[in-house]
Amino acid sequence: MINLLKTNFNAGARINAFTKQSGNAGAIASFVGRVRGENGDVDSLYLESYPRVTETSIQEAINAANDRWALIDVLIIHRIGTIKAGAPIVLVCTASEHRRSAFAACDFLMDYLKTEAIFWKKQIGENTAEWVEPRQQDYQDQARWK
Amino acid sequence: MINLLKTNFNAGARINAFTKQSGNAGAIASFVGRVRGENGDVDSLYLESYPRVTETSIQEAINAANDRWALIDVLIIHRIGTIKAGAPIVLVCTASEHRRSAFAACDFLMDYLKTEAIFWKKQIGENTAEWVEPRQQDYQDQARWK
Amino acid sequence: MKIFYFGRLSDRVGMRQETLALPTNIETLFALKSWLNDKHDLGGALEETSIKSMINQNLVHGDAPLTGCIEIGFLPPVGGG
Amino acid sequence: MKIFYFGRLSDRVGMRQETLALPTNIETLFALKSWLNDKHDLGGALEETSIKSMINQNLVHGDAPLTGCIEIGFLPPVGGG
Repeated sequence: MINLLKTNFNAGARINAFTKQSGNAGAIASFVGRVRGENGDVDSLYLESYPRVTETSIQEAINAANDRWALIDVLIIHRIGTIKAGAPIVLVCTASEHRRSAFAACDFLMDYLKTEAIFWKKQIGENTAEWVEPRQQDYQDQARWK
Repeated sequence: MINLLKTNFNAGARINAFTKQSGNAGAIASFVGRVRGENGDVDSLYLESYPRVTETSIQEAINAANDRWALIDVLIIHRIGTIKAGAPIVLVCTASEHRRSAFAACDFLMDYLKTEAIFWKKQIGENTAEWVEPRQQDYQDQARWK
Repeated sequence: MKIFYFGRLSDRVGMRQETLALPTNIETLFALKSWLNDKHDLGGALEETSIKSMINQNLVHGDAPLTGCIEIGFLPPVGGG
Repeated sequence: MKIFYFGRLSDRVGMRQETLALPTNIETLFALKSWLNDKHDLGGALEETSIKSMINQNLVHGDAPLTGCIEIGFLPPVGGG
């Protein structure tokens, strides 16, 4: 399931619901990404999506993960709009029978979200506001799966 | 922090508390392992530890993870005693600035817990009760880190 | 026709979307980009090679006719989530 | 002296722990194992090479004196969490 949300979400409650719903999965991997304040330089992020197009592209990444690993279920929650420093921006949960698949798919989907997912990101500080692009490290991480 | 618990725990609530407490970590990876019912063959697991010795050995694994990756915080919760099929048996949470370290350390610690941690495990079914040892796959996973 | 400007393009154009009736002589994507460039004084921002275009939410490579086009998106490089 | 039998050893011995006063002639780990083997009729279960021993919660390799020993643990291969 994919959820693009304009408001904060409760990561733990979502992970519990996902776990409950994923029946007999023995392994649930999850990742929570939070907006880093960068020592006070960043007050918030503004995240823009292209409605429907962004969801479709994320679904394609989920399909690719399903082709590659034996997954029981996948959940991606991503914030859009204004997200304050310290707040969760993304949650990826993957469920599988054994843990190797869940870990790999969660890692893979995060790399996708950080480089190819259709989001535009503005870092907003006290006196600054600039559109930012992925770090070099994000591209390197993503290249591991090719 | 290490918690060996004789009663069920709420994984989501623990992940939220961990996230809150890990201050400016941008990345929180977690893993929840549940007792698999194996299509009705397993009703519960009985897990035995060696009090203090088990905790000490897990702490050594956490120290090894801290030596290897830049981690902000680590939490390991592990059930002991009787755990019913479907219930969570383990939670590992790792927090770091960027996600690569959190993912790797979480994966590493799970491999440790599944092969070297000092637990004895009995699978209990309707008419059976047998002590079990790690799967071959668990040893292969663990060998990745040597 | 609905036109979306994403990310830094929205700052450049001064709006995130607009609905326009195109002059009849604007029949292709490249012609549209050039017309919008003049209209909004964009200094070639839409024509940068890093800008991707979607017609009716499908990615277009190179030029393309605008027949049947009801929505265009101009996408600068994505920023990651 | 406190003795712990873990995992399948506890089923074999029929208890998880016991507190024993050792005969004065039992001065080493190997002697203790042999004595417990006879006492509980274990068929060599404690002497299997896969069984690890901890004296005062420290792993012991091979034989070792029992001087100062207040706790012994016999550990079959761990089962994973």
